[in-house]
Amino acid sequence: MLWNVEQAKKWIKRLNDKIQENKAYLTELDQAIGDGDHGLNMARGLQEAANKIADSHYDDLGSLFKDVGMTLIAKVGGASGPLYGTAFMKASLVLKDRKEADRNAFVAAFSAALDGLKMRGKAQVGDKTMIDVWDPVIAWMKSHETIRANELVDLSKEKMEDTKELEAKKGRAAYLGKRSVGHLDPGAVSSYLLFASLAESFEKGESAP
Amino acid sequence: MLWNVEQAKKWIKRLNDKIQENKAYLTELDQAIGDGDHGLNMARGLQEAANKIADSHYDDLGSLFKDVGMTLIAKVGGASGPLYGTAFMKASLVLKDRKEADRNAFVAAFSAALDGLKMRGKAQVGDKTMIDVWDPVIAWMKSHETIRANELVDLSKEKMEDTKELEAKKGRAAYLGKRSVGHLDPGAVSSYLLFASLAESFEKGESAP
Amino acid sequence: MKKLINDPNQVVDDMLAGMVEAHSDKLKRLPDTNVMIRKDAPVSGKVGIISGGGSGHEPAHAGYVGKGMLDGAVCGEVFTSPTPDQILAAIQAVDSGKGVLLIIKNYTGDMMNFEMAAEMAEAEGIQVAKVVVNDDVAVEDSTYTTGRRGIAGTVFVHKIAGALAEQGATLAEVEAVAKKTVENVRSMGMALTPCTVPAAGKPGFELGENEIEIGMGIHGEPGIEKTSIQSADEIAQILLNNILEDLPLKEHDKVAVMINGLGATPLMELYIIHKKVSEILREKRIHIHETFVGEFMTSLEMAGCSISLLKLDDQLSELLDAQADTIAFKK
Amino acid sequence: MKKLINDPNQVVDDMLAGMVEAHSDKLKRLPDTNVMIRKDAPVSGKVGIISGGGSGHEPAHAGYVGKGMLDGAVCGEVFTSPTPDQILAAIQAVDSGKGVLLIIKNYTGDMMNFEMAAEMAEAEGIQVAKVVVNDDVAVEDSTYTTGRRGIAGTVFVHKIAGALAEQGATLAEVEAVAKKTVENVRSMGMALTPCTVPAAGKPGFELGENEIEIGMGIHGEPGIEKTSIQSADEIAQILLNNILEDLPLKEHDKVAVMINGLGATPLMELYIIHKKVSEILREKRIHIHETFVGEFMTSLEMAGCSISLLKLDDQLSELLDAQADTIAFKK
Ligand SMILES: Nc1ncnc2c1ncn2[C@@H]1O[C@H](COP(=O)(O)OP(=O)(O)O)[C@@H](O)[C@H]1O
Ligand SMILES: Nc1ncnc2c1ncn2[C@@H]1O[C@H](COP(=O)(O)OP(=O)(O)O)[C@@H](O)[C@H]1O
Ligand SMILES: [Mg+2]
Ligand SMILES: [Mg+2]
Ligand SMILES: [Mg+2]
Ligand SMILES: [Mg+2]
Repeated sequence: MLWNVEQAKKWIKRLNDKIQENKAYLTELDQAIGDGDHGLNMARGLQEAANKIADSHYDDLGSLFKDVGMTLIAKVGGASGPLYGTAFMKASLVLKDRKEADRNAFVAAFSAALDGLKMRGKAQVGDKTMIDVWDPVIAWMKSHETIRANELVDLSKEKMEDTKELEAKKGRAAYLGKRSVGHLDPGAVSSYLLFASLAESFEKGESAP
Repeated sequence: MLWNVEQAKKWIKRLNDKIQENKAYLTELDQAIGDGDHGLNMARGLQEAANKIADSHYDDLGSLFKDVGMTLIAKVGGASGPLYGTAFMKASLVLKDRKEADRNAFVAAFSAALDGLKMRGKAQVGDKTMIDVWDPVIAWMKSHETIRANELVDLSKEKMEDTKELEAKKGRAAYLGKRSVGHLDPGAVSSYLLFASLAESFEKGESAP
Repeated sequence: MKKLINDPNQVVDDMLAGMVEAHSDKLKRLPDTNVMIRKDAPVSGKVGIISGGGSGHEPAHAGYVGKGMLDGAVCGEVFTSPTPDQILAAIQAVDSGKGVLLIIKNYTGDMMNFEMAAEMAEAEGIQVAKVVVNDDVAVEDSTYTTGRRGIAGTVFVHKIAGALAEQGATLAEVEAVAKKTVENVRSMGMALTPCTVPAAGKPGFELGENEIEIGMGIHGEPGIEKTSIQSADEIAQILLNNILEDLPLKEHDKVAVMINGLGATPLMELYIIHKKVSEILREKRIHIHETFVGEFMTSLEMAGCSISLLKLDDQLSELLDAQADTIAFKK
Repeated sequence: MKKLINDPNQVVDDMLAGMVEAHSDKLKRLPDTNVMIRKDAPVSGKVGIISGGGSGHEPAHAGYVGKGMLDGAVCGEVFTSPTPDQILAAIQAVDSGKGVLLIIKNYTGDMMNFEMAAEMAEAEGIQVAKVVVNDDVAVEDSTYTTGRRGIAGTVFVHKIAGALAEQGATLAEVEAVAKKTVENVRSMGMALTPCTVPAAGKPGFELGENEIEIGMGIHGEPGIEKTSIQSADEIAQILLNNILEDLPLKEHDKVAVMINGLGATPLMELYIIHKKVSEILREKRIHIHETFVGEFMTSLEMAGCSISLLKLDDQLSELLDAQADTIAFKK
């Protein structure tokens, strides 16, 4: 399997579409246990990132990921901006100078992204954050030779749904304590959309790592 | 006919009861074309006046009317306070040193009250104010030897109802211009209550000027 | 009705008690009244200045009591003119022998109550002058009716008359500059939501989900028309057009601008309104000497705003710039 | 949603444009950013002080830019932390070589964005110190969670750090006094009504006809509990009790009090709250050095209030009293 710049671009475009579609939904989720801006933040940032990369030519995946990361850092704001931004920046280091990524490079990049998230946010699994999706998904990627689209989407969806029963320990929802139980974590949902759009790209044959 | 201090006291008590009963109604009327305080103003002032006179002994009608007038001036506020207050003060001058009022003194007192209203408020008949009740009622009193309770209440009610179709030229409702048409004038309604309670006193035999 | 109050009939008393606690360095309350006066009143050698009216317009009027503005504020019940005895007590308390100017907003109730108090004070030998503020261009100005209302522009009258009085001017001089201010100030407001008089317990009027009221008064009195919500730019344009029709300004004229919130309007929105106001004035080459953005004359928790323009000459701008130290207005 | 706005996605830009128009004597906007800085920045020989966060809290934070308080305010989208590039631009613009203090409210987003900016600035050789405000006692203070939020008490940190910086103190000194202020300030809020982020278009939460939220945050984050409406006295008591449990005060201790409106609360109601607060403190023989009543840290058009208490020593009270000349805070 090989994942190239064109395929990665299509993924970001697809991710942006999904975020725009779910802008109101993500905002509603954040209204329930946060401050009601997650959809707005993600939609603003992803749109900028999609525009940015559509207008640019990239020789390697690293510079594409770096542009996405920088744009997210500069445009999203809030907690999710530095988090997603750092994730892409960390991944870009792994993908530097690579025209294509094979399975190992691909998993290493996403694994670096997860490390970035943890470094930046200091959240642990179970804190009811996007980490509750990222951590098991990356672990699963690492332990599976073939990354099957349907498995990826099912797993990330399941982990996203599991955040509903958690009590938040990090992020704005933590102020609610037990009252955060019973609500999905908005960042877990946007992370699910990230992996779901990745899975869709695979299915559409846009890439198949 | 003779009207004495006891009878006048009962009238004020009755008027206060009617105003308290209609407090919310008068306020609603004032919300429609004014600032929504007429019932509150009148209820506050009449209650004070009723308390004041209940606790005091009066040798003459003049001092009773003066106390009511002073209390209304000091407690009602807004436009209606100086107006009703002045009316009672002017009447008190006519009733000074009188233990009782015969028909002529009674009518002269109410006529002085009307003059006080006009002097203070400078409104004319047709301006959609309390004058639209007072002016015709006093004219009718002057031209009738016997002041019949049922006629007094009918006439003041009719004149009060007629304010509905008028366009306000004075008071806060004037700011509405044509939009004031279709609403009763709150001060006309409180004036109707004043005359209606007077009529009721007559019927109850509390007085019969 | 959800409000931070105890007893709806005690709101004015409770408010004044809290105000005195908070600002005892600036204010005192005349015992057994709803009159707030300068801590150092009467100020000898100075004309006293009194304003007032119904409560519910905070910081008006007690927020403007202090050096360089008012000597006393008479606080009526919510939206109800104060009574003559209270106004008289204020006059007596601030008169230093140089006389007292009453700044009255043109409402029938205020007019009558302040006039009665003035007559009583004059009977006691106190010199009293009156100035009536009627800046609201939303209301037709006709001799057959009660004329225009006094709204946020009143704050400029407080400021300018107060500054001149502080300089030791005579009552006639202070009265004259107050009148000049009234002649040069125009305002107009609009509301997004109604407000609730605590003792009434329900809103004074209703506005639909997408309705606004143009030309709203500060007591919930309706204005020119109900219309559907428009952009901040359009609203600024409508209010300013009405003002400019009535206060003709030429190129290079100098004005002070007040963008006033009615109680529940975020500052953010007031600044958005000002963006357009300043654009329009710039296009017309009218020079803004100073802009005031905030809550100066409110209407309980009404959402909406008013715009005021004061045309300045050298005297007015100098007095506007003069020092003032009150709770709500510092210079 | 009825608001005085043009485009919901342009509210911050429009607001800042209006603000610069209104206060060009005090502020300027860094080109192509949402950063507002002192007209005279960088002030040579002075430590720069920067605060900021999401917009929607006006007058925070740009209202506190000026002599004696902030050198710069970084304005994020509504309720959204500003991004590191903007914060970095602010740091660069206000640094006079003496270093820059960042005053950060303890929210995950603010923490991460300001930290990233600080790292970038340090990489450029600018000295940066950070102080994190976490005054909200409604939130449990636990090392396992994100800890307490920063709310209205932040304004005291601006004031005190700003006053010391104005005296020419070093970055370490300014940082130390800011930390001391944080250690001595506690706040708690409550809401009567929700607020609507313009771009979201509908309220962030719902409260029933008679419901209030105790311990409300300033972004619509819920608090300790929903309860039914209570009297102003009871609400004052609840908030103050929570504060006093956390900030033990003895007889004769000296405090500054802030009664802060969240956006749509009439001043009248804030004074009614203060009446009770001052009563309780008097009973406990705690001396109020100064009381601030008004809108200092809002949450769009939310109705409700917060109470803040700052325990003062001689240094803090002297710095609190020092001169300040900003749009929203003058001394
Ligand atoms: N410390 C953290 N580590 C990882 N993720 C976090 C952390 N704090 C918050 N998040 C994620 O960020 C999401 C909220 O993002 P967003 O609403 O855009 O920012 P904010 O909370 O600043 O308004 C949460 O739903 C959660 O998934
Ligand atoms: N100039 C006037 N002359 C006679 N009556 C008037 C005048 N102005 C107002 N009124 C009466 O006063 C009533 C309003 O009283 P009220 O609501 O208590 O005072 P305010 O208008 O000051 O709030 C009106 O309904 C009208 O009948
Ligand atoms: Mg959020
Ligand atoms: Mg009325
Ligand atoms: Mg009234
Ligand atoms: Mg946010």
